Amino acid sequence: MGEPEQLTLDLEGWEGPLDLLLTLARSQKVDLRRVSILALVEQYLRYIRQRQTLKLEVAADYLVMAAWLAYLKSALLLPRDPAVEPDPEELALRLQLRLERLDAMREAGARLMARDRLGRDVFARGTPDGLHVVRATHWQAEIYDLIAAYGRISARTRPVMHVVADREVMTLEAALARVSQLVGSRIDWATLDSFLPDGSGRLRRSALASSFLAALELAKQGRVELRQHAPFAPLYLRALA
Amino acid sequence: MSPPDDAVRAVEAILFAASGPIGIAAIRAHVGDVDVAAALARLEADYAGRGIVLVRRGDRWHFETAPDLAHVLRRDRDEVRRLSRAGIETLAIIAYHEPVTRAEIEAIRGVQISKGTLDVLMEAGWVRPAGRREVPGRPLTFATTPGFLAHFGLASRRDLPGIDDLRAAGLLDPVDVAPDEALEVETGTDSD
Amino acid sequence: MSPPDDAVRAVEAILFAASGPIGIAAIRAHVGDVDVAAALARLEADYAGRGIVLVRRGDRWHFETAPDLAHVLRRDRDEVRRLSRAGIETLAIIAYHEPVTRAEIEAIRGVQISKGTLDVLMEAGWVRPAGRREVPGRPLTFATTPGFLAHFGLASRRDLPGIDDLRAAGLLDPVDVAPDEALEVETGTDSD
Repeated sequence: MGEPEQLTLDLEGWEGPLDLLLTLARSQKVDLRRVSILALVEQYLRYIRQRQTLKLEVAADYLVMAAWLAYLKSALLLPRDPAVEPDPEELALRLQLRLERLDAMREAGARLMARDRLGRDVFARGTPDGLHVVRATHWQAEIYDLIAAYGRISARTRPVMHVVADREVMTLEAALARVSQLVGSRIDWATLDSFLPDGSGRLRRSALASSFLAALELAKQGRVELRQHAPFAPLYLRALA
Repeated sequence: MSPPDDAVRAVEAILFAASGPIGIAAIRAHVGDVDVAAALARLEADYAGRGIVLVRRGDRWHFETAPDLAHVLRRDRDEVRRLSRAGIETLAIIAYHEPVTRAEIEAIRGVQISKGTLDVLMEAGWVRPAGRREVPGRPLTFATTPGFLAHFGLASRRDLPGIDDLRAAGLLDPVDVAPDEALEVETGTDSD
Repeated sequence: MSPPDDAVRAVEAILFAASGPIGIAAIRAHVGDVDVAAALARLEADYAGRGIVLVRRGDRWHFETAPDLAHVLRRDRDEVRRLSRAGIETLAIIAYHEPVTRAEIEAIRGVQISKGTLDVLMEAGWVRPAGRREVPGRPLTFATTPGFLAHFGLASRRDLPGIDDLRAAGLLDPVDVAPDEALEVETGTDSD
């Protein structure tokens, strides 16, 4: 380790400025509640001044604390200005409380560590057998589950026959023949509806669709002309001469 | 009973904390020059009739729980569990087709069955091995048990509803074939 | 000393066989409907002054060797891991202030907690996260575990050394972690 490093170690031994302050306070050899904050500030500032070479990142916190303590010292020495908040006496009291608090926890930690500790001073049983829980599983299923399962398997594996119900439809071919035949027998415009066969329901819907396509096809062939006044208005057909 | 002296207490603590039965020489290595044998005799007497006893195993000694208390150290806990879908289907196939081989069950289900499925059914006491079929490979067959009939409240297997009964009850309705079943068939093995 | 009855013997055997401190409810799960508290009181008395003692740690009980016999039992190979100074202080702060946030620990110590400090305490099984505090930022709080009580031989947190005096002196009052131009200045890191 080089020379400059060794100089910085002085501060690395402390766990921060509060730790250093606490150690200095204890060197006053009085109850922390009666520690002289002014004397403490003097000690701290002197300590920091003596350490000329500091590793910057380690020193920064100490220097900030030093600046604050220097401010506290001057505030404590000067006549009290009621306009200045917070009261320097109160700041000093808070610093003293912080030192007391850290000291108490440090002391508590030491007392904890000194207790009879399990595995170091007292021992649990070396080879506990452990307590055992024996689980007995009761399987549950109802008769309905059983037969429903079999039904499910049967339905799944049985050959499935698809039957399509017979439906009345008019094919495009039939519609073409019908429309072209009927349109020739009329002179004037006639609605598409008038070309549909009698009937209702599914057959009529099928006939309407097929007849519409037939009308389009005939128009394309130049055999009829189509007319519609507005969208969704009746569609008229007339044979072309 | 007089309170134990320090030698007895030390031997007691050593026996308790030891990681196994321990001999007199090993005890003495801890406690030094005391009459270990006398301490052991005293402890044996102190613990007679307690829940912990001092026992000798060969040349070594240790504490153990009194043998008559073994039953309190283990605790039984009942768990009720529902049979999985694979389990109930396999059970149904065995019930309807017994005696039936594993290959036949898989052919009927259209899905492989895992070993655990049959194990669970046998553990439940509902299915038993029912001899081998005298065909090449001599596969094991499975059948249901009297416990199966008792659990499901059946006097005999003939009480199981037939296919026609199932159809009449709507249990063969193809609507019942849920999409996950198709998935199950594709993956080729059940989820047990 | 009259011989212990069956309930006492059963509780004794359970405590002896258990692999860690065990609570009354867990004991009752094994022994059934007996007066476990009475049995524990009886055992506590029976073992007083012996090499093994029955101790309470939080809501649980276990047998351990008597503390004054540490010298015959202490094992070098089982050296308890040494905690750093930061670790010890952090553990003490958590134990005396719990539940406590990281910011509060840092406010008391005047330095930031390095990453490893809480990890080590949690790994040792002495500290656990104890929910979030419902203040802006919802900081996580930390508290000690039953394992902490068992390791440090504490029947409860009330047995923490000096806790009553510290509380009376106001040294365990909630810590002010609000920005404070004066005391907020330390931003060092502990040396873990």
